[in-house]
Amino acid sequence: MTQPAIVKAKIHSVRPVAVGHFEMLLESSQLAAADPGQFVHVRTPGTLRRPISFSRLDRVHGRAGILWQVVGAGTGWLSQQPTGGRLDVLGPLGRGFPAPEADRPWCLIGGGVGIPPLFAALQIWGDSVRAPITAVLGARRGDLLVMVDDFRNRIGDVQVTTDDGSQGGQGTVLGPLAHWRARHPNGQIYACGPTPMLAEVAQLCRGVERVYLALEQRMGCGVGACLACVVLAQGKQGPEWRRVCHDGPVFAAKELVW
Amino acid sequence: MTQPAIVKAKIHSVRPVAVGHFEMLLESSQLAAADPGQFVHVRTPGTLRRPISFSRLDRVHGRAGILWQVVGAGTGWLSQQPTGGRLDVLGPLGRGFPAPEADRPWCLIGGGVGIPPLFAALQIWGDSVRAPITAVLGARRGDLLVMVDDFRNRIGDVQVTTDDGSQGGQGTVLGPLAHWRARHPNGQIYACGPTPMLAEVAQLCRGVERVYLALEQRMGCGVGACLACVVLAQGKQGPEWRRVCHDGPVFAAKELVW
Amino acid sequence: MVKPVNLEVAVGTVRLANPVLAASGTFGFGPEYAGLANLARLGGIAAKGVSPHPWPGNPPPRVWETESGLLNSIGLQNPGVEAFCREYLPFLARAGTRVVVNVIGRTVDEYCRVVERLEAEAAVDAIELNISCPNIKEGGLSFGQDPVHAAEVTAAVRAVTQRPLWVKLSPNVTEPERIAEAVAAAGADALTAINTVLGMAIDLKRRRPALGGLSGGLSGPAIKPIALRVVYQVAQTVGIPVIGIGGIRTAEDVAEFMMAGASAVMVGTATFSDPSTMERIIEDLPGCLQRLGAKSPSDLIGAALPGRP
Amino acid sequence: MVKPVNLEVAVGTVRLANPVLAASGTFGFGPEYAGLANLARLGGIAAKGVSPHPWPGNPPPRVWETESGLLNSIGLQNPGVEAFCREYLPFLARAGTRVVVNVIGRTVDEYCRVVERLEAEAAVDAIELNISCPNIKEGGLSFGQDPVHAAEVTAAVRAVTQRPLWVKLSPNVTEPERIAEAVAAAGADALTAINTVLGMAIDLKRRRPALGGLSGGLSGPAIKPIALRVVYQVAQTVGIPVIGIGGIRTAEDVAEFMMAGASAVMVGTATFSDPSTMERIIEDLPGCLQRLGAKSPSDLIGAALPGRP
Ligand SMILES: Cc1cc2nc3c(=O)[nH]c(=O)nc-3n(C[C@H](O)[C@H](O)[C@H](O)COP(=O)(O)OP(=O)(O)OC[C@H]3O[C@@H](n4cnc5c(N)ncnc54)[C@H](O)[C@@H]3O)c2cc1C
Ligand SMILES: Cc1cc2nc3c(=O)[nH]c(=O)nc-3n(C[C@H](O)[C@H](O)[C@H](O)COP(=O)(O)OP(=O)(O)OC[C@H]3O[C@@H](n4cnc5c(N)ncnc54)[C@H](O)[C@@H]3O)c2cc1C
Ligand SMILES: Cc1cc2nc3c(=O)[nH]c(=O)nc-3n(C[C@H](O)[C@H](O)[C@H](O)COP(=O)(O)O)c2cc1C
Ligand SMILES: Cc1cc2nc3c(=O)[nH]c(=O)nc-3n(C[C@H](O)[C@H](O)[C@H](O)COP(=O)(O)O)c2cc1C
Ligand code: FES
Ligand code: FES
Repeated sequence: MTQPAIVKAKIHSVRPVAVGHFEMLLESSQLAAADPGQFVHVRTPGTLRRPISFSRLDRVHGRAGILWQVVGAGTGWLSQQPTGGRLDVLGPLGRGFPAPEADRPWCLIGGGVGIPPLFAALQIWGDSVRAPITAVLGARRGDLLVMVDDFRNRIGDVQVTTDDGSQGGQGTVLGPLAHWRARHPNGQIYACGPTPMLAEVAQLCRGVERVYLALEQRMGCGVGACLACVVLAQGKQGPEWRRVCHDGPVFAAKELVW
Repeated sequence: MTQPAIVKAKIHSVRPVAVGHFEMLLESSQLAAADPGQFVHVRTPGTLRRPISFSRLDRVHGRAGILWQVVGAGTGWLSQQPTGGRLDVLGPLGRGFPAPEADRPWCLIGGGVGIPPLFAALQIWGDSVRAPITAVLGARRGDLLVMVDDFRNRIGDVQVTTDDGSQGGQGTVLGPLAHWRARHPNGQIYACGPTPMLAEVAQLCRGVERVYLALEQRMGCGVGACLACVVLAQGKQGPEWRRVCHDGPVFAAKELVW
Repeated sequence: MVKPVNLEVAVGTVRLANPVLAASGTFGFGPEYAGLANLARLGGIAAKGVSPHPWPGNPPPRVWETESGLLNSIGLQNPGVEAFCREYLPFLARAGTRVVVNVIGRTVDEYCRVVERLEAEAAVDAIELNISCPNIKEGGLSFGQDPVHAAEVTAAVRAVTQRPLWVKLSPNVTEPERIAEAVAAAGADALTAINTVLGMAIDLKRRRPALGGLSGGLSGPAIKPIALRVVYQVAQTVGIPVIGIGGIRTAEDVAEFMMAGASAVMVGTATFSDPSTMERIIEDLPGCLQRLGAKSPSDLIGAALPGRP
Repeated sequence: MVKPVNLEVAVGTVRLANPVLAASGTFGFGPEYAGLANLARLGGIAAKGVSPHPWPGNPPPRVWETESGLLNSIGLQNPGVEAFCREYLPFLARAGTRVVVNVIGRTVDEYCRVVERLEAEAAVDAIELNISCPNIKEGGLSFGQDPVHAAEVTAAVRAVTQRPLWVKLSPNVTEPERIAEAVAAAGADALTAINTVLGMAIDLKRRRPALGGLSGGLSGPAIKPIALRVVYQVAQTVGIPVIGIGGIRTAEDVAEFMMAGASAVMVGTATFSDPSTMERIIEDLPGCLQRLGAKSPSDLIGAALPGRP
């Protein structure tokens, strides 16, 4: 695991990838060595940094991607940073996804800006998995979907859902997931997306051994010091708080208490 | 007098004019119609606007200049505004200099960034004064002097002083002023500069009928509403506060209480 | 498409065209901003504090910028109630908006004298008691920092006027709820929360407190969280309306204050940077309400208080 | 050219290599930032508050950004003094800097139990009593909001330890000077001022207070003027040293606090945005002192207080 550091990374490129979504490539072999599911804490003008997951990890060229939706001042500022400039990021942070088991069918479930870390996982581990790989990617509308082509370039089974049916099947990722789960009782599931979606994934996949969820929580420090970013998990003596920034953001579904 | 308004003025040009000093031309006939000694309240990113006097008033082309020294965040931001962009200014504000009397010798005393409003006065009224005109321009060092050439292009008698003698005579503007005063007991004096300098000018010129000083004070609103920017003046019933933004920034020296 | 929305709200018996008023001390006595803002569009104007006689205020500097905030130590300079009624009130009366007169005094008697003088003036829609100025008699603490004195001055003023009586709370107390309860029981019709937060800046060059008055009152976005907390606290404690104030700059800020329990709001420091702030907020409110699924401003009042659906 | 400067300062008997300490609750228990900051460079580290037994803290969200500020409602989650001594203190003992242990409790007895447990630990350079947590017995007000209770807990702890005892003041009171006097008389060796300012944010989408704990503590540059005011007030009132805290981000900020009367400072929220803030400040201090015409940090202490030349 790469030690986290303050990296003043050069911005290789920034480009719009969907309505209100941008992807940036940072030049840094340190960041590119991160685990999928880890994140960077990006310095923006406000009081706090902003956590963003890696969307891709190009270890050969030493480039790491981050992909975000503009939702407020921090992400807005980020989308205005010029190519060639430097971005102050703290990372790589947290505990990412574990490597998938090679012989288990693998399902990647991504909602909205939860899709990018799953692509990083596919990029790093896709070739090592010999069982079938499925991606189910959802968004509210088709014009908010990201990275679908990236997935399609790597695997054949990429299913898309949108709430309004404007692209792929109408509905949420849960429909295709239920289907997949029925066909692959032994499969492994990696999911990232809005918390309510993850709660439903956990519920639907109860009993499945390998279900990993990448969570979000409001953060202060990003390094485990302030105890801001907690989620409830099963401890030895009953429920206890775990830190999304340090113990996560990826948790086994069975660890968590909803 | 032009009514003050919020003007989103186009930036015609910004250029460095001395170490840490910049001058900007704004396209606005409304602003160009201001009186010398009036100022604009410039919107910067902080909580308050920043007051800056007009450095020149080009009524023909409808352009008004402002010239500032970078001393903090507001003036720093200002010096980074791009040509062609727009600046949000509130103005013209305050009461400027009265028109000089045509037949009285006229002395313009400027210290540091107090020089610009005097140039605006010279620009507007220089041709109407038939008596001799003298400018005494001072700064701490020669590389901090502004607008000397602008003055020289208009009048012959431009005297320069610097604290360290690096340009013109060594010393302050008070030396040449004392001299001028002795030779022109009937003269009129317009001064702008740091408050201690203005206090000395007032002291030195006590008894002279027409002495006008353009003052600085920390401002809130800039339009007379908040009572932040007060200086002590002679009222009917003893000393009273006057507002630099509204009753000034130009005051007759004899109005003021030091 | 934003539908036209009726923005009217009521603060007790005072009906306002919209919930956005100019805060006392930041909008002068009316004429100062008249060329820059359309006064008739505002929900109301709270005039700068007036005392029975002219007050000189503090030596300059009287303002100092801080991060997202402003320190001021104007020291309540004002020409006195007589000059106010003569020189400014006629203008305010014609401004086409609600007129709130902010009242200050050093003793209970001084407050009463100002309010009694205002009884003669039909143009006054509400009295706002500013109980955050130092109470000389009681050793430098202001009336607003002690429930007993706050109640005393409120009751005394209540006895001399039937006009809507708003009391403006200081945040510089251990328990604002206690002051709120006390003044509500003493007859206040509404509360304004908050006045400025006590603060200070140091002028490094002079090695001295930056303000002529040494310490000053902090305002602006920096104090918005403090103001929201006080509004939320007092709105739960008293039955009378609360007017929210502190760091408001946008329609969303207004919505936050209303959800925390405010029936209307006041805008102060933001006007300095942008004199059209209040008009912009009023323009943005319908769209903001629509995004929040509210039909009218009143829908939001207290929505975030405990026990609301 | 900036000359090398001895940055040492003393807080009573505690000598610090420089006046910049990490604030409690924002620097964890030491190891969390160890890879990102050189702990041995710091004047000291105040560990996160510890109670006699583990505390769970509040439900999330526990932080919310505000303009130039941060609201937090961590709720003093901590593993208890026993786990602290076992799992973290050995690391802090080796960190090469002063170790301050922040102590919390719900009753006087709980405070004493934590401090008694710490008596066994040689690594503890000072105790910091955090008297801003709610005192359950006294109806929800914290010890820090009442001079009598503040003195009581200070005296009780004083009786069980000879260690340097610092008491951390709450700004959420009418008169911080009264609390300061009371705890100084009860045996405090120094004061830390200030803890966070009570605040709140509203989550417009959920129509609810944004924080899981409803209200929270405001920190960051927004509160710097409030902190400076409290430091200036208490430094004039008591004879013991004051440690300044609240919104510090630069060497100039440190100089402001020291002129207002602080002997040292703590840096909290700024570390989140830039973990090297404290080291940068320490690096910048010599140049800052030189620009201010001071030979050492101690030259600045109290320079802006009344009666100084
Ligand atoms: C581990 C982790 C990984 C993330 N990865 C991504 C990603 O790859 N792409 C992406 O678009 N977004 C991601 N997010 C969400 C992203 O951090 C927020 O959208 C962003 O912080 C919003 O900042 P803002 O200033 O634009 O919005 P504002 O709403 O103005 O932010 C205000 C404050 O709230 C915090 N905040 C707002 N939304 C969130 C959120 N959903 N989660 C945590 N904090 C939030 C901000 O950090 C900031 O402190 C991730 C969040 C976490 C915790
Ligand atoms: C009527 C008037 C006309 C002025 N004309 C000019 C001019 O033509 N050229 C020029 O360079 N400067 C002029 N000044 C001074 C100028 O306003 C300040 O230098 C500027 O506001 C500094 O802002 P800052 O953010 O860069 O500095 P900071 O020091 O960071 O400002 C902090 C705060 O202090 C205020 N402030 C700082 N210095 C002054 C000052 N000298 N006077 C008033 N407020 C101050 C700022 O406005 C701001 O609110 C004038 C001031 C006044 C009152
Ligand atoms: C320069 C200035 C003068 C003020 N004068 C008064 C006053 O006379 N009476 C009063 O009740 N409040 C006064 N206030 C407080 C404001 O009305 C308001 O309560 C405070 O500024 C918080 O709101 P804001 O953050 O929107 O400015 C003044 C505030 C400022 C900044
Ligand atoms: C996330 C967080 C947790 C905190 N926890 C504690 C604590 O456990 N004990 C304590 O005395 N102060 C605690 N504080 C208060 C800080 O120590 C400090 O007093 C306050 O944040 C002001 O300083 P700042 O503006 O530099 O952050 C905490 C502050 C924050 C932001
Ligand atoms: S953000 Fe500070 S512990 Fe996770
Ligand atoms: S700055 Fe407000 S009255 Fe002059």
